[in-house]
Amino acid sequence: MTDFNYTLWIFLIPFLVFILLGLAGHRLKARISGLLGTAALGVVTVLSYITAYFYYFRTAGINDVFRKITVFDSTWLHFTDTLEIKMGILLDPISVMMLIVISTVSLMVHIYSLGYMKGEKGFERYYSFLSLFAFSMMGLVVATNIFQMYIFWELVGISSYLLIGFYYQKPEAVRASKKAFIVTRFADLGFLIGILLLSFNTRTFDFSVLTDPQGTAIAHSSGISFLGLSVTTWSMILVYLGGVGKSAMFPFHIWLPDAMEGPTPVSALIHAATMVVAGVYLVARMFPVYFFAAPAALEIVAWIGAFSSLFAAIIACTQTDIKRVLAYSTISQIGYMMLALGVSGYGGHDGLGFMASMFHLFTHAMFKALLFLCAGAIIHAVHSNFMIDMGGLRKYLPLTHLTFLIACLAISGIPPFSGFFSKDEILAAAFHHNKVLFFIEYAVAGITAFYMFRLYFTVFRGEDRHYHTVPHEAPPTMTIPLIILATAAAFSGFIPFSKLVTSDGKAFQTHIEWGIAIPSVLIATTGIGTAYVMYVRNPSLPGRIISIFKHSYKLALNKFYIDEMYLFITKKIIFRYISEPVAWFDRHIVDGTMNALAIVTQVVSFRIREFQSGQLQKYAFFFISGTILLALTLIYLLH
Amino acid sequence: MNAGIPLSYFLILAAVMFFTGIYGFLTRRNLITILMSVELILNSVNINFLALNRYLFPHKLEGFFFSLFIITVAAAEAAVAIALIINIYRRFTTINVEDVNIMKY
Amino acid sequence: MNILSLFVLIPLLTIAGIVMVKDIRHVKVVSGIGTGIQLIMSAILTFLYIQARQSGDTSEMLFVKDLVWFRSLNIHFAVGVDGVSVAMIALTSIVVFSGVFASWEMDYLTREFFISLILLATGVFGFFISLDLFTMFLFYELAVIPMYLLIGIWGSGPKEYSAMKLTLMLMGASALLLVGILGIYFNSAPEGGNLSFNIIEISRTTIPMKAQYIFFPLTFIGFGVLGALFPFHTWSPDGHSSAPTAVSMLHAGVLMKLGGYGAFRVAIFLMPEAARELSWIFIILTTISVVYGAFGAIVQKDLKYINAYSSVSHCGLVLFAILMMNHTAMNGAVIQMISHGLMTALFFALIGMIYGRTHTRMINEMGGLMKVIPFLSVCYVIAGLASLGLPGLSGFVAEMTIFVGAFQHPDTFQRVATIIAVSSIVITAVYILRVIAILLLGPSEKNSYELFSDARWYERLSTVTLIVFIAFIGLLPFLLTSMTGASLQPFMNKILGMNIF
Amino acid sequence: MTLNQLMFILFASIIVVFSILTVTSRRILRAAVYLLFVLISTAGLYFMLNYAFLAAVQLTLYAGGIVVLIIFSILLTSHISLKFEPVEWKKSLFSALAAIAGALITIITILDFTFSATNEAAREVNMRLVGKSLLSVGSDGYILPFEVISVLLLAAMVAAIIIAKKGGPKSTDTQTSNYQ
Repeated sequence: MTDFNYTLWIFLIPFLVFILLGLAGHRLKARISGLLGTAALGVVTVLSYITAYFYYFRTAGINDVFRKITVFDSTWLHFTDTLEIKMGILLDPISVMMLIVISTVSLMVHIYSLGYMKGEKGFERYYSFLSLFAFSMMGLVVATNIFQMYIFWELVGISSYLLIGFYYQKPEAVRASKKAFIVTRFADLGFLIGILLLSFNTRTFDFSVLTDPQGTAIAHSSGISFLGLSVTTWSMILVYLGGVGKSAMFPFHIWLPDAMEGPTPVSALIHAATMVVAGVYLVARMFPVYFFAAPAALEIVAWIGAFSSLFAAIIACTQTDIKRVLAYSTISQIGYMMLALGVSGYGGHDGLGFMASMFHLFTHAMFKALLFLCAGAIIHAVHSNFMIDMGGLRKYLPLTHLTFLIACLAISGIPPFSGFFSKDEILAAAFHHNKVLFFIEYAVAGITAFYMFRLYFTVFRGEDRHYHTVPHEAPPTMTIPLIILATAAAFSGFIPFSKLVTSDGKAFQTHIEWGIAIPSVLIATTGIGTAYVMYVRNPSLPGRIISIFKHSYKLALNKFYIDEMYLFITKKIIFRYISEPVAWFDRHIVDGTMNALAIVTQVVSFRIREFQSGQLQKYAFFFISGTILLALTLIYLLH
Repeated sequence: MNAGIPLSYFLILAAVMFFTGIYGFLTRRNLITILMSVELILNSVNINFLALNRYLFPHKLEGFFFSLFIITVAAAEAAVAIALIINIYRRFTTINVEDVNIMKY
Repeated sequence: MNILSLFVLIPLLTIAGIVMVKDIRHVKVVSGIGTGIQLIMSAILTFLYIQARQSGDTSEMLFVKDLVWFRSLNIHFAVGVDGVSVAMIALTSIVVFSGVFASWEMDYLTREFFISLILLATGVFGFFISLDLFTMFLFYELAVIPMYLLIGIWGSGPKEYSAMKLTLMLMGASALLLVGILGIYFNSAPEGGNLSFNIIEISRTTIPMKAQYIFFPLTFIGFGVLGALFPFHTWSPDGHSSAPTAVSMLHAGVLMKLGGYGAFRVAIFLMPEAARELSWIFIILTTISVVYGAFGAIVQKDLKYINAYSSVSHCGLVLFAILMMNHTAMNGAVIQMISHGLMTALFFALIGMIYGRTHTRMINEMGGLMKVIPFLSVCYVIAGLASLGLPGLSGFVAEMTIFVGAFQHPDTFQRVATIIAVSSIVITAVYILRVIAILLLGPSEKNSYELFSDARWYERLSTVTLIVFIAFIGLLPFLLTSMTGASLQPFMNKILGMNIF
Repeated sequence: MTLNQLMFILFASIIVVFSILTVTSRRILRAAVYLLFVLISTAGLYFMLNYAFLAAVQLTLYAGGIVVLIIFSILLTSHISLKFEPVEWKKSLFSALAAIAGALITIITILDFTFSATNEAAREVNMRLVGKSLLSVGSDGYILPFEVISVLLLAAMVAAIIIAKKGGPKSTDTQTSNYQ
């Protein structure tokens, strides 16, 4: 089992299931296609765990260094002698970790969906899209070269598009899916140009060459500069742009809240746990290039991460749609991960930020998926997305309540839940790098705790709302994943990440820096306390606070009008001021020129036609004058 | 009988006659007068033929016969032309050449 | 019998068959069989070609046949293929086959319609197999003329106007082309000797620089008009929107590729020095084409107009890549021609089928078709995704090859142009998704939609044929690129051997 | 000044003056009569050139035949007292310019050119010779043109009759519609 050839099946199985369900799904019974998809994913999960076991504990750790293992790498598309797209599987600590994350959350979502999506029209379509997503995401993380990553990057984009637009008859869902795809596509443009620039400079797509700290790619990178930054820096910034889009960082975050129009399990899988962290994964994958060749780009990564985390956290405090709160919280948490990468060093303990980022990615996947699945269970129970329709659900949904609470504690960073550990490492890394970033993250930790418990208190405490039917706990297909994920969210903090997933593959020691951890826990507790005061003890307080900070509240509620700005750019600028003039120009100027040519020809020919007047003497006149002129020419001009 | 008269006199006379005919052809509107202009033109050509024959190649008869045939052809042409004119007159009730213009465009 | 001559002969026999068949209903069957044979033939040709190459045949052209048919001007009927032409022939037979089934419901002057259609195909096949410039031009004309009848008689909307416009513009182009070809001919033997129309022979000599400067632009624009080069693309929206389904398919799918193929086989291959010197002008034009076509497509309301503008954008990319004059980009151009041919044919086929049901092509008059005609809608989505360059479908392979290839160009100018061209992928996504969202998704309000039947067997056959090939190229591109890539080597040798460096 | 020259000047001035009158006269019958004078003077020139036979032909055919034919047709188609509208000045000007330019070019060319005559003895043209030549083959034989011209005359005769004849399928239609 150590040659890892079986890893091929990790992404072949979902692909085959996608093809099967896509082509023949409508002939199968809905339940069977669901079970088929789930079973296939179960196999994939088992394979992923086997891979992880053998990778971490059997094969790779020679001299305590995790090697990069290229299981398989074959040419898919040949460009030039040095540039070609290969399809392959690269196993290294981060990709194996991602396999675990994806397969676990995926499996949970598959199982959960059996209950949640029961009776939906297009059940088989749903599972086929989920398989497509699993396939693409697996392909993305095990990519051996940047172009393979781009290919699967696009594929996860399309699966996200298809799944957001699953309820294709709902105009909001259609709009949201379109928006998600186009925004990320725009960011991917940057990614693609970045790849082109990078490959032009380094003559390779291959990660193993690109990210080798002693390799030629990094060594040759400080070439020509443009606007004060080296071309490599520019290309890495552009590549990061792709990550910004996919990970919904500011300013490309606008698609993620809207993406909540998709089915809730999809939000849990794609828009919380896996796809949106692809940007983080991308930076982590290219980390040596960033660190050695483009430190300025890494700085940008850090600042965009920090800003997004603060920005999204503030918005999250004002949202009333339960899923949107979670969406903004996702943005905020991914901002944390980006920040951690941005402040990280390379190798050993210097790579603390890198390790913390991956650690947080892992724990976040667990607790955020859990939060979304819980939200799904709540929505399932009360048939509404809005917090105003919820309250006092603690007694109706005890199990959901418990798991939700665990997730809230985890995300708020309360020990001993997982979020505490990963967040602490991030804060420690930020502290050693830049104090401003560090304090921003402290603030965000507090705000996070506040808005999560605002959510928790409004939904589970407080008074009962008027429910059409008495809310009841979800079926076991839905609760079992909740329990499993809750366990993971609670205890995954104890995984010794610094031994397993590090920037250079070498293990190092970490310890909790209590000087940073205790204040952070205190801040989180303050946040929780504030939420308790505002939403349980004194429910009229929020209204009063809002009326004091009317304008800022309105600003945050409307997400700082970023959406409107985008709408302005697309509707006004692109449609009104570019496309319509182009269309007009084409119809009237370009085509008009062609038509004008035709008209001129016609007019001239009508004129010429008039010579044929039927007037015999005119003909004669022209004939004779012509003869005379000809005679003149022949006699006088040519002699 | 032509002693003392240079050849060019005949030729110039013919040229004047020819272009007078041309002028007539271009300005006259009545088809019959146009026909008369054509006769002038033909005659001027005849004079040329004969003068050149007499002065330059007196031992040959080409010019003579050419003129003879031209006269014959002119006769035939006049006959046909007048038939045409009469027919045109019948159809259009005019022999004004400017009104006979349906053959256009 | 040379296998290539069969490609001209079989369509002619099919036409004869159509003429002789008594029952008008059998006309379609005969056409279907004829084009089916053609499809099988092209599969055989591809197979034979690969086999010959693998057995070590390294001559530039295979299956060469040369017959003199006008000795005093040294005009030959010379045929031969390399990997590029084989690929184009395969594309043509796929599209023609699919086009016949897409026009299964044609009931006005059926016999004449299919005759014209197959005559058009004859011209295209002849063009791709020709090695002789004059014969090539002859077949080109043969392909253009039936187009006039097909649009003018069986079209819709302002069909006479469109047919006239299209034909006049293409005729104007072929006038330029004829001058270009004759120019090449009269300069084909700069050191004395016999003048020649044969491409291979001409490619061994170097046409004098002075002549190249004159005749390269003429030839390139001549072919460029057919390839929808800005600003000579305006026949495309009108022509496509008026043409009947199969004609749009053939026209956008195959005929526009004649432009790219010709520009590459004649203009660049025979006059690489001038191409290198003058390419900047055309790179600007094609870059404009790419972006401009995409922007133009965003606000259109007629499905066919959207597709026509999208074709301008995609075909612009073909010419753009050819002008980069390096192996990868040219290879990308070939793949893009095939990929665009397949997907645009699919688009037009689907538009025709949707139009046959809703009797409108205005997207804002339709909506929610996904629910009523799921099969066609899914096909439309697949075509759209191929068009916006989704990995796993042919568009991605083509575009990426072009972009990577173009970006390897040593000059900054070309790379900046590439970046501008790359940005079109976003705009493409915008207009494709806009159409999908308005046309297919959303609630279906109209009750009359309930009566629609989903695709019939011939429609399924037509679309599935195309989709299979789109996915085939998208999933296993190395099979195609290795075939076309190797055939580009002579081009590269000639270009690299230029004394300009 | 010899008598010859005097004669020539007489004939030439008659020809020039009456030619111009022919093409400018506004009364058609007068124009025809002026034409007659021109034709007769031309016959005189033929006499001077010693082509008596041709002069005779000219007198009989032209002056006797064609002019009479023309006068007949004038009488058939127009009123005897018909007076033409004056010619449009533009038309007249341009035509005159063309004619004068042509005449000038021709005359200048003629004056520039030196004609060289042969020294061979002149040949008398008499009726016998003409008759023989017309009906013989060989270097001085004109049998072919003669035959052709006879066919032409026949054709002209037939054509004149056919054309001038009333009727014919097409013209009947027109005429009936005209008469209705």
